[in-house]
Amino acid sequence: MSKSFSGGIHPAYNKAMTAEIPIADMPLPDKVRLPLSQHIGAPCKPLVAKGDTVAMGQKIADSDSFVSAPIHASVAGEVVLVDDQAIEIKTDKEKSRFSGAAQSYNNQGELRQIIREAGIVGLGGATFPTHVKVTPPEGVTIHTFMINGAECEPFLTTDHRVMLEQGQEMIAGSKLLMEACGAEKTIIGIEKNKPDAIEHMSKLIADEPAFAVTGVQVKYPQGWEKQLIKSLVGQEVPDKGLPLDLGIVMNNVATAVAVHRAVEYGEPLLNRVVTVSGSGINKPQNVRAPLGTSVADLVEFCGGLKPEAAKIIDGGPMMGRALSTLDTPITKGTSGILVFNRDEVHLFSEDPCIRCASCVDACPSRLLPNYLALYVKREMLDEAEEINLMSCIECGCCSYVCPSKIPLVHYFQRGKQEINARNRNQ
Amino acid sequence: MTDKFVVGPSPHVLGPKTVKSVMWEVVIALAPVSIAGILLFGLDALLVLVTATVTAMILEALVLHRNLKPASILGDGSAAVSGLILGLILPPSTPLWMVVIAAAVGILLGKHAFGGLGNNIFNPALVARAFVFMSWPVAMTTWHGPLSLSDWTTRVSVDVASSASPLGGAQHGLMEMFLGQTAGSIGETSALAILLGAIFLIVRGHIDWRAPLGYVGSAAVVAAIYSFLGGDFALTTIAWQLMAGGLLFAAVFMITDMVTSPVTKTGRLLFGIGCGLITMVIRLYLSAPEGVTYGILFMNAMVPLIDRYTVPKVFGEVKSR
Amino acid sequence: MFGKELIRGIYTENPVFRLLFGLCPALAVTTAADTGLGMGLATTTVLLGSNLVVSLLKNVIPPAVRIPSFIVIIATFVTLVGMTMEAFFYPMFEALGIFIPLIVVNCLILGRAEAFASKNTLGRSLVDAIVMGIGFTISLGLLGAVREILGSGSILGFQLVPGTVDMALVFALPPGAFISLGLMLAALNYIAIRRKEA
Amino acid sequence: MKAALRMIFVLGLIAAVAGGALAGVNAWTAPIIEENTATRLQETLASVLDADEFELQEDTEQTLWHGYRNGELMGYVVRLRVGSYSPAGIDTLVGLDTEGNVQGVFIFGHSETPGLGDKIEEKWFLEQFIGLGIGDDIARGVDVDGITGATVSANAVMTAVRNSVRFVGEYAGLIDEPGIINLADVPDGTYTGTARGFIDNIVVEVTIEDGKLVSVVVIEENETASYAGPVYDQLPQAMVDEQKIDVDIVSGSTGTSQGLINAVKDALAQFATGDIEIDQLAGGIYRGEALGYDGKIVVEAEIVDGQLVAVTVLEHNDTPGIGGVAFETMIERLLAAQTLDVDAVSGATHSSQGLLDALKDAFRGAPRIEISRMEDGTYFGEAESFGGLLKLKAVVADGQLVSVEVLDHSDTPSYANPAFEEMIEDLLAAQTLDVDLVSGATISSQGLLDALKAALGSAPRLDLSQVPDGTYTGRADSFGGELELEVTVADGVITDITVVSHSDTPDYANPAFEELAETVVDEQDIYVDAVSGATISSRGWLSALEEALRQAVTD
Repeated sequence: MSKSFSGGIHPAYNKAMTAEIPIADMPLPDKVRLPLSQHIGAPCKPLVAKGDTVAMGQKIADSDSFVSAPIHASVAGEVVLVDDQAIEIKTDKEKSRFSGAAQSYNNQGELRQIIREAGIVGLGGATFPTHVKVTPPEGVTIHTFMINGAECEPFLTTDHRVMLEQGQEMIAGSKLLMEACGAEKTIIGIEKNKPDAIEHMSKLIADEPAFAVTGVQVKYPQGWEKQLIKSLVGQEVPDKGLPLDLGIVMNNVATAVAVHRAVEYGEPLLNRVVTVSGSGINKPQNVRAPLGTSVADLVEFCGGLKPEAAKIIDGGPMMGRALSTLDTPITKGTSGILVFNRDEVHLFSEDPCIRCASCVDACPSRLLPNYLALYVKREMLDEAEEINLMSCIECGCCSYVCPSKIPLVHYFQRGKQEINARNRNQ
Repeated sequence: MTDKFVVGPSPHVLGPKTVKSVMWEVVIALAPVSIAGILLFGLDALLVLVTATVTAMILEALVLHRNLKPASILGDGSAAVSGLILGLILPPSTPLWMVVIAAAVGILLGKHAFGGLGNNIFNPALVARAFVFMSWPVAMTTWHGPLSLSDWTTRVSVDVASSASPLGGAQHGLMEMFLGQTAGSIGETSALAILLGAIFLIVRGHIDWRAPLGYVGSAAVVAAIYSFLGGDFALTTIAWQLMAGGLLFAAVFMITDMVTSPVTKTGRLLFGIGCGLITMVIRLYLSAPEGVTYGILFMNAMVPLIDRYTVPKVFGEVKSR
Repeated sequence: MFGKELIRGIYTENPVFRLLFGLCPALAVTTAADTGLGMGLATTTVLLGSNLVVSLLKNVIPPAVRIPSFIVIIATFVTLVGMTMEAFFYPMFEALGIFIPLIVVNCLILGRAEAFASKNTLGRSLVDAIVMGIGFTISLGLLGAVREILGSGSILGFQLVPGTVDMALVFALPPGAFISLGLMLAALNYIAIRRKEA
Repeated sequence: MKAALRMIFVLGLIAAVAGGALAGVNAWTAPIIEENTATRLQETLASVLDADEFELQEDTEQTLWHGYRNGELMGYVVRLRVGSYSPAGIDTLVGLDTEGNVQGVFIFGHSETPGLGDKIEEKWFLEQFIGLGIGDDIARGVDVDGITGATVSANAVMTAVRNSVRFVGEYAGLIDEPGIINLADVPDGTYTGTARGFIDNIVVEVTIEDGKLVSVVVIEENETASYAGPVYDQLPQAMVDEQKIDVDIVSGSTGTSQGLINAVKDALAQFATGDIEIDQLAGGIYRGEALGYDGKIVVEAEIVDGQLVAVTVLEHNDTPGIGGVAFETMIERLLAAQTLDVDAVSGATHSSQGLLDALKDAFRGAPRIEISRMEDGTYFGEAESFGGLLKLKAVVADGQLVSVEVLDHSDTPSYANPAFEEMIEDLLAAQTLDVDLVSGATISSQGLLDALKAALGSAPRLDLSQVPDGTYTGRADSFGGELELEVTVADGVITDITVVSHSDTPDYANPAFEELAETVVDEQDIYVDAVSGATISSRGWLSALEEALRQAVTD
């Protein structure tokens, strides 16, 4: 494993709770709330007004910007609220049937357009619009397409389940994505703690010469795009650059499935698989939930919260966001909803840094987290920038290993915001 | 469902290490050398170790908490580490009042005058040793030979005649030096015990190999060159230099002191090499019998500079040009 | 009036502890109280002489050559003091060594000449020289006393503790000068902060 | 312009007034300062030498005062600076009386480690030197105690005192000239010698060809270049030109000149005394001592049959890890070379030279025989007695002298025989050679003792009288390969020796074998000299002979 990236950590994975359970389809909720910005890029503008009736799969918001993706109604019903944040639809369960037809295309451009119109973004959590990713700039040739099946965040098993249950669709989607970006081969990277997925994938690609499956070391953050590329081909994506610079495009497992469905059935992105897990939930499982479903409905579907539940996390435990309320909708980027009991919630006071360098050793980006935090604390932003604060991927490895329990990532986020704000003002 | 849930920055799971656990594990790693020191030097050694450790812990409690509750005295364990290390690098015959002053200098001047844990530039134990060494050079260079088995059965605290340490010219076999049956500071004589501690620290991931290797390696190279030029090049000479004095102890417990060593990987190696070179130059060419203290203190002052010039290349930087 | 000036020299504008002037001799010759006091007195003498002459000549000396002139005046007084000490106070002369000629570059003296004597009347300049000199002498004597007590257990050569007690030799050595001065500065700053808060 | 002139004028005026003031005060204080200085110097000098008037000497290599009391010369004071840890070194003042004995030592200045090195100023340490003089080593552990924790500083002071004593010794002509060397007696070759120069050792290489001194080359030195340069330029040339070693010294550089001369003498010293050719030495154990790097080195050397068989360092203080290794290496070299003319171990020249000096010292003395350490066997020896050669045989078993038998002597039997009997009885009882001579027959008893010493100083030999009659075969390696011979013994006498087979060059070997057989049968002694021109063959033959007869004894 010498070609793997340096640093990284080995937190407790806690995946067994949900890894064996098939994905459950959730019934449509009474109401969905679809935020206008569910992706990286320009937010969408509503195409409907309050009181309109929409069909399932109807495009309800879009943007003129290239780096953006439209939003579709995940249910049929009546628009009950449109503001600058979101659109809410009251579900008409009778009419909520999606119908579409296979899409045809004649060239890469048309294929990319289909992907864009389906509103597909990176479903691993990064939510970068997929059609942008598969559109290399002038003069750049893509030779390799990669599927990110690492799923290194603890608890999360969505990609794992999707690979097992929708592997065929994923391969089909990968072929489409390969075509869209012009790559000649596909490498599927899967962490070695999912041997069943590796085996299943190997079987599926047995007759596909352009495909390869590679098992990668179990180490967080193996699923981070640049780190996974390093592990798979031994090359480092340039700092502040993109995989494109190496002729590589990488997409998530579920994204490939979504692309397949968009082309094969004309189905835009209406739902996604969410891992609902953690000690505070009664029935941990993977759920295919319509976008816009509230966390409350999702949790209800999974048997509700245990009385000791104290912390709700949108995403994985390393990079996810803590939610203060259950009235939050599931969006395109929601890979998991984790519920932690009170005794698992860390409420440490910050000790002084003892310069133990654990964070330095753990940082997959080879940064010096202790100095970065010090500089941000003392508002020495130039110094922080000089030692590459902006290259931090906020993976949380440093905070995880810190014996002084310093919320390093928190400082970095603050520092980055301040630097961005300052740069904007200049 | 309007419950308020706990919010906080990511990550939401944290590793098991705490400052306390790190410090107390260092204390555990110091157990073999402490035990070896007590076995070799008897009750005197025990008293020095206890005095140094307890004084350091009490002073730390007074400075930080202004009370002497048990929890304050135990604290985060960093004072215990500094105090114990200080005790281990003193001669077993050090008068106890001197030990108290040393511990006070280490904790008050070496640590809290700089702002307490994490802010001290110099290793507190070494500041203390430098202070007492300069204040009472004779007491600090008076060594007593180790106890023999018969000493143990007859009397535990012996009024042994002072004898030379290996660096002071005493001749010992390498095996004697490996086991620690020579005159010297309480924790510095037994290479075996030091290595046991080192193995524990490495296995537990508290120390990195770079600084110790750079230190021992550069010292060995200097010893090799020196003995080569002297015409008596032999592996035993090098092994002798490495096991004499406080070099091995420092390699495992002092240049790996987290607070006062660089955080970058290259930096740790450079730091070790620098400490080794200065230590050997002092040993071989200057009037001080042992260069470990000043070698490391000098390099401690260089740490911010080393860190500054060894900032690692960020992920992907290599390929960017 | 003079009392207020005196407090200024000894405490509020103490050359060593507050203005951090003349730290080189303050660190180097304060191994014992007597050498500290001796250095203080030698410096005071030079200060008195240079302030006197500079104040008298302040209207005669063209501004462009004032620094060279001050230096010549100061150097003259330093040499005079040096020769006199060598003739009549040899042990002190020997103990202070190279630091007597180095009084020339003591920023305290040039500083007072430039900042005070060249702008004030003869009387005020002399008072300034005396209070600053006293402040300097007291500081050096104090530092020397602290180092002598801690380092040798004696004060002005009078043994305070039995000779059999080992005092901390480090205070008689250069590192001890830094440690003592640092601790004394810290103590004075602490007092100053407490006063301001009170 | 006017402003500039004013500046020049004012500055000039200030400078002039300042200069005037300084000149005035200087005129006033200068005499006082001078007088003070003189008084202090006088007091300091008087603290190391009991005198009331000191006179600084001019043109001496080191600062030197003559000290007088009531006009009478009381002694000398030398000021020396020796290197130590601190680059500035240690500045010492040593007072000596006219006999070169130390009267007092004063440390003028030093920058040694406070608390440790500055202990050299302590009274007890400095007082140790008082009374030491030219005949003393003035070295740590010999007649001066060092200081714990300040070895180097203390050694520097010892060096200073030693050099001061030597300097005065040479200056006042107190040091005796070493033995005179006759260049014509020296065999051709290149010899190396060492002697202490002013600062450190000077090592020279002296080449002799046809009994003439052809070159003297300084190969190692550490003297002050400005003093030593002229010495190295002039002295070697003068020696070669004048064909003598005691040439005129270079004035002002006495120490270095004398060092160079002494080094040349040291190189050729063995030919002056003639007693350090190992093969000429009597057998036995020799003990000697000399100064090493740090204190005394005591060695013991064992000579058997003119061969150096063992060298043991009994005592030394030199740096472990440097000195110890050097000794081992030196001993190996000595045993291999069988001469004292071996190279010093680099990096440990002091220790090596110390070892050689100690060996020279040892070999100049008499050997000691320790019976308890002797190998079992029969020993033969001879010595000059009253009437002529006395031969004897001694048997050692289990470290005990079990019998002594006089084989042949020419002394008056009536005196000698009872004396021999008494002596032998005493010897067997005492188990040492340190027994009283028999009164009335001292020369005979001394002869017996000398013969016994010679016997025990050689290797044990075969006792022919114990060989039963018969014919024996013996084999040994010779020049060309194995040699086999047959020896016949009849009535306790070797009657015939025949070489059965050999692979040596017949033209050389055969005549040699014949000659050897003849000699052995004639002299009834199997330990005869090899035939010149066929040494190796002779040795092979003699070994085979001994082997044959030894078998006969053990069979």
